[in-house]
Amino acid sequence: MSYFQMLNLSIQQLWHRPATRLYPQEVRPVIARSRGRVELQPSTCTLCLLCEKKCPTHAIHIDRTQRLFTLDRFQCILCGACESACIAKHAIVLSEHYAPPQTHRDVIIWPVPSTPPSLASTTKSQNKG
Amino acid sequence: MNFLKKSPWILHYDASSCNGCDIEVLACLTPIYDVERLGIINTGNPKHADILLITGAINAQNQSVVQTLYEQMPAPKVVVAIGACALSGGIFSQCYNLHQGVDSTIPVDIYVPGCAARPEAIIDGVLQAVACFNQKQTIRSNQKRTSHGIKLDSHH
Amino acid sequence: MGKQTIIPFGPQHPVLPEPIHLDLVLEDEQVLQAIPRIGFVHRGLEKLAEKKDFQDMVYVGERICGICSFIHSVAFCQAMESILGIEVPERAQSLRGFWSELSRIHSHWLWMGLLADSFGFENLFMQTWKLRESLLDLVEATAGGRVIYGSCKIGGVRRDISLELITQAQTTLKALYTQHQILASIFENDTSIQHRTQGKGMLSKDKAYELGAVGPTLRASGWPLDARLLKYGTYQNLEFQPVVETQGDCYARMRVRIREVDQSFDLINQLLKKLPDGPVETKITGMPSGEHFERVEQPRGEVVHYLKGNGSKFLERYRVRTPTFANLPALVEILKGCTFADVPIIVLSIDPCISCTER
Amino acid sequence: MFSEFIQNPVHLMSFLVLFPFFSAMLLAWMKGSFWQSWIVRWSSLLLMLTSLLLAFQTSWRPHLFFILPHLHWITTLGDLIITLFLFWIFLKKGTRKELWILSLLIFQTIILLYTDWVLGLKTTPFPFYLDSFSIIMILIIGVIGGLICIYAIPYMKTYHNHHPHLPDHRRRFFFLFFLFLSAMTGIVISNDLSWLLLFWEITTLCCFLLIGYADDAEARKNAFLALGYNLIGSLGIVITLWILAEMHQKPSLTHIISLGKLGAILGLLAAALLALAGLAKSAQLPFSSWLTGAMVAPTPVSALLHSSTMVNAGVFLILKLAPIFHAHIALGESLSFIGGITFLISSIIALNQSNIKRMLAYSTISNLGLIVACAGIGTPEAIWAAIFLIIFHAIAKALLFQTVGTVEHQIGSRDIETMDGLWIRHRGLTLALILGTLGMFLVPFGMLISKWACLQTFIHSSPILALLLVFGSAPTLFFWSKWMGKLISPPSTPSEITLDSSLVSKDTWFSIGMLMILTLVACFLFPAISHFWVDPYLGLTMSSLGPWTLHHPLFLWVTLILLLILPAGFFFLAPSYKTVTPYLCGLNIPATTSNAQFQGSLGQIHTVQIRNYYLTSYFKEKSLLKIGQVLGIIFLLIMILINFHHWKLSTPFLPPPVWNSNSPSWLHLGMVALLFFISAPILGALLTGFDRIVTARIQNRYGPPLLQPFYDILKLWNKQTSVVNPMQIFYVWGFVLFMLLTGFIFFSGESLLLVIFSMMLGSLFLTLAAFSTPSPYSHLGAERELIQMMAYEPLLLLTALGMDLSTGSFQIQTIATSHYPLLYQLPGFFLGFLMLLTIKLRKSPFDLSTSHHGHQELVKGLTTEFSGSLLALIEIGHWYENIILLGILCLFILHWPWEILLTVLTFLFIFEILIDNTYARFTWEKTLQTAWIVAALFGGSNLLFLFYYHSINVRP
Repeated sequence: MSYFQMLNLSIQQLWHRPATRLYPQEVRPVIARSRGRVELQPSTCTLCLLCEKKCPTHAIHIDRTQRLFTLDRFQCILCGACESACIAKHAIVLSEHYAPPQTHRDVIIWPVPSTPPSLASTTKSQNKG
Repeated sequence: MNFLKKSPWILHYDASSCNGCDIEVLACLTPIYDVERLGIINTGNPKHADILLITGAINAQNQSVVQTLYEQMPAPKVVVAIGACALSGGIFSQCYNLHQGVDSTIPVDIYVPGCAARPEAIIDGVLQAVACFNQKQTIRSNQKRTSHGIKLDSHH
Repeated sequence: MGKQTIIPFGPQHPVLPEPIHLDLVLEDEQVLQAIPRIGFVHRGLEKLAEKKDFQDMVYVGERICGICSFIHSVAFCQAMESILGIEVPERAQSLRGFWSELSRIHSHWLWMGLLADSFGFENLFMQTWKLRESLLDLVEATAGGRVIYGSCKIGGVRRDISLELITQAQTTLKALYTQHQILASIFENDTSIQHRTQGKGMLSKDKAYELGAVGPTLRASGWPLDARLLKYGTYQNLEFQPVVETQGDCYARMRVRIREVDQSFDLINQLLKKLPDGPVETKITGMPSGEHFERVEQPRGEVVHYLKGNGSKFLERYRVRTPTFANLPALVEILKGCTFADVPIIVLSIDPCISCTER
Repeated sequence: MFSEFIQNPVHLMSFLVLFPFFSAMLLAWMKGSFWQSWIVRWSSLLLMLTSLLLAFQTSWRPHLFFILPHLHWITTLGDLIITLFLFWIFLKKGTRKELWILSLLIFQTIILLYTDWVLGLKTTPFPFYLDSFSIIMILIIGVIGGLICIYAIPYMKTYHNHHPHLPDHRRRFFFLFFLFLSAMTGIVISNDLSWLLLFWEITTLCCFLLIGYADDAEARKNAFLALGYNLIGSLGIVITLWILAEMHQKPSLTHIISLGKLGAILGLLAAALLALAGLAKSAQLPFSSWLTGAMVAPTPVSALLHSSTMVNAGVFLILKLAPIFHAHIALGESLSFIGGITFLISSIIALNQSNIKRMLAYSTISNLGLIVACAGIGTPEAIWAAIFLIIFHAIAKALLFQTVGTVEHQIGSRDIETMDGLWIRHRGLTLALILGTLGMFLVPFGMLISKWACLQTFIHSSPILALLLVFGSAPTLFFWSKWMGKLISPPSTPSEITLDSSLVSKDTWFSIGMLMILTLVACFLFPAISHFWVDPYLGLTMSSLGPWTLHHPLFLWVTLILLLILPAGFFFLAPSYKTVTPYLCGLNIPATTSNAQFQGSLGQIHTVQIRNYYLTSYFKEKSLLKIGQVLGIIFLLIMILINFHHWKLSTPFLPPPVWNSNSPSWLHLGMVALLFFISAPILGALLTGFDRIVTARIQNRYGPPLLQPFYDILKLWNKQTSVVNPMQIFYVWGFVLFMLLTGFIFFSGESLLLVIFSMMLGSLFLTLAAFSTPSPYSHLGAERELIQMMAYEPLLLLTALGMDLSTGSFQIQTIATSHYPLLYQLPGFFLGFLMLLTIKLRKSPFDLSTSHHGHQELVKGLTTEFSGSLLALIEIGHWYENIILLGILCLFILHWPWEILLTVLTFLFIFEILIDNTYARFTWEKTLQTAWIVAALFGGSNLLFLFYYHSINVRP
């Protein structure tokens, strides 16, 4: 009956377990390849400037002299252009985790090690030695 | 005890968002996220609200609207800007009609990045915003104590 | 002394998630006149085409609106591809169709929920949006984003989906389809919903055509017009008939959308069954020169993307005519004489997307 | 000599008839406005004092008869003079359309002359009499009529300033006024029908001339209409005279009553014909249109017609004949139906009126309908109620008309919509208007006390009348409240912010002020009035008088005192608040004036202007009036023709009123109050928490913790309170306080009707709070809330009636100790009450005005403009309200063991929540329709069943 269809559904749900994901207590596993936030792996970055050029919102700023990779999360629209533009192997990745809220406006600065990425491991071992 | 923590009521305003963040704000109310668990109610009325959620950047038309809504909210109040547009203008920051992020018009307490911000991020943002209340409430009660007995008839 | 009250309806109004303003002239609860005011979400993004690389404009295009985002980007890309003379691989076309229909389902579910909310049926709103949430998971798994898909690019799509994902999608969709049937039956048969929607906001067949309505608004008044009949992209391989209702009231518009969801499920099934193999993108060569006028069917109706290139990497002119914009004259017309309580329902019945309209 | 004069009621009474007549003559002769006002002022004062003196002289005394020398020629001569005068007027001003009136006049004169000269009337030994009912009427005529005369002095001066084109006929005006008063006094003391007819015709003539005062086409048309209808009425008296002469009976009222009581056809027919005269004079359906047409006259005339004279003459005559109607049910019932239908239809029509005088006119007609209905029932209780209705109505209506007239001269319009913000523009007058309005429909004021008595009477004599009353009083609530809302809302037009109060003259203030005092005094002193004047009359005319008085007026007084103290408390203990602009969807323009403005479409700046609802699309005046007239004519014919049938005399079923005489102890009351005040909000909050959890579960989610409502309230309490208009705080406190009082009354076992009225008062405060803001959404919410109240009020009252029928008492204490669960006898009422609960708990299909969850077009409707502690208070008030409602629900099933009772209650509560979650919100039309249909169908059928079931069981 047209009056009771919803009643039926409502009563059914009264006995069912809620569909809620109890978010702050239980964090559900991320979905693979979801675009969460931009992350840089400084060790592989070559500071090639391609990502800065490709970024439609100018969220990425690269200072080659100081060797700083600067990302403004407030500008980033998670389009993934930087990721696909990156010629180094996965220097920029789109992590599945989203960026947390902030109380102040700031940018994320990744210092990029000065050694060429191919030599990175050797430099490290030399330092150790 | 500050009960603002336990019942933050929100007001959502779409400044000039693309709807992406708006529907994510609405999605928080649905059974999947069910923010009412945390005492959150979407009031739709500035006079009842504690937290102003703004999505989208400020433009020439809605600037006064945002200001009015902010003024009409009773103290203590917190503003949460959601999404890249609300934070900085995002991809539209070069548009001729925009005044950039929300903080160009009213003070923003919490920034939730993302395009579109995910419901979880929005919930995080609201929960962080609640923490701001303690501070604001203390300031308010101090003010109250100094102006006790006088009607707070402050016209703007 | 008249008995007329002028009520500001919007821009901030809980019934409308988006800012639009209507001056409602009321007598008792009778709406004598509804005068719209738009521009609260105007960003001027068409002008942005003069500053942004045409390849970056896809991101702008899909952010015209967060609800119909994917189809906007499809329209933009198809227009661009025509100018550039690029042939899009078949698999990419099919994937575009897949996401388009997913986004149509999501948009219609979203709309159904909002409609339920507008007539005070909170529970139904919750149920519809719960369902929509499962669909968004599927979207996220395939496209990587929940509302902004970000997977369409000029020359194809940004990402491919694996066979495993396709099977997963098929099972999910099957489950969602059965659940949709339950909700659809409630929407269509519930007496209280019929009380609120039937006979409200009547748009006659002639009026609908005269005022240039598009999409479900037009189809609910008896016109079998659907831009997908142009057989663009993957639609040339699919079989479907546009959903048409004849009453032209809010109930008819609701039924059109509900049955379009069924149709979209069917289209996705057809499409996934004969998903061709192959690459998903081609290389872009050259700079856009010339103009193109692309018509694509959005959840809200036909959208037109007009592009004009001048041989540089910046477009000379970018113009979008969105379905809601086309439906606004019809909205103003059908609001006259309704009662105040019906305003939200009637406004929602054209499925307004203000963000599209004002860009 | 002087002291002897004032001690003799006969002298005083003759003075009261002759003195106004003398003043009238003096006024007709005198020229010059100074002397005119001087005479009017002092004559009125003298009139008032004399009537008061007479009242005190005769309190406690049985009635008196007067012997007069045979002066029969005076009446004949008088009638002839009037007839000739009317002929002359017709020749001068009459048109072809009014020919029917002329023929009526000729017809009437022929019968009269035939009766007088051919048949010859028998003489009445006592042509005049004086009993305590007449005294009450004399008091009303003298005091209120006198005040209206004083009021008329400045009014007419201003009137002529406003209408310079009108010739100044003030001499004639005041002459007619005093003649009117004299004739009215004559009517209420006449025993001889030919005297009665003379005075009757004089009032008709005065009324005719006063309505036609402006002498333009419209005034003339309406004056003739009034004349025509009244002539139809007096035809009733003339025919009675003729029949009596034919049958060689004395043409005296007492004789007719004694004949009628015995069931003689002659007496019954005479009663019916006289009732016809009364109906025409008191503007009952189908004759009602003359009174609404009479609105073209200057306001003092309306005040006079509506409160102290004219219409009162009609109901007075009908009430006099009540013993006959009481004895002869069929006759009485058909009369009652005319009254009941008039009450229902004219109060619905009043909803449509934006012209304040027309609204007041329809309200008069409806109240007179109630009086007629009471007279038709004719039990002592009914007569008691009717007399008090006359008293309170006269005071309140005189007050309202006078103030409205003054306001009209100040703002230049009589449209309700121009009166917004009157509270800010003119405090004093608004206070008078509000007091008058309160007097018309709210507990603890007079009219409501009488209505209450009516309800109690009707339920035991005629359930259908009770239904008519229940449905008729719902619209009353709506139109009065929305008018009050208009008065207290902020002004929309900045140019008229303040009015010059010096323009209101001292005479006006004196008159209005006296009436305001009278309104309050009458509320405090009604037991005394009952004791000294009404009860003796009932004892005299009715063979037996039951132990009838209203129960303990204690709570009424408490309510009244609370109402008086509340404003004082508010002004002394004003809390801190912040003033903000109203909610206009964010489009506010920073205020430069006190008006709210917003930027609308097409760049236009609108000032917020809010208009009331008139429901014209739903209730249509013309068609309703037509229905009413047809019904009126049908019942009129039945009333007259029914007498030719022989009916067995019977007395209506009347169970002895059960009063609980032992008043509860103060300690007990205190405990109850304390327990309720503390536990109700806790229980209410828990219920709300439970509600929210169950709702969430139904929606397949977890929902907030059980204690969430407490958190919300505590949070709101700590937040800043911002208001648009500081008066909001006052009204919200009013709401909460009266909810507290209601609960207190309920749990101390007092009358259920009092609980309902008190709850209505509380709810009204809430709507007023919303009305007092310049916010369109708040206003729409308030209007919808009123519609909602209009929808559920019949259900609520019917519940009380059902319980009374079942247990024989309205006392909650008695109801609660009944020997069986009431549900068995009252299933229909129970279902109706569940429907009411859905509306009251603001559950989904009916959450029109404000909604706890789920968005709606009104934003937050009623509560849009409240924040912080005020919002918390409203919520707490609702909790109290919910507990009281659940308490009433418990009354239905109180006899079951507590565990079953609790289970059933929980089940019902969950059922309500399920309903909430399974329907779309209805429109207000549908809500009203559904609620009324449920009330009529379930409540009505159960009521009828119960009534006949009981009458079968009780009668041997």
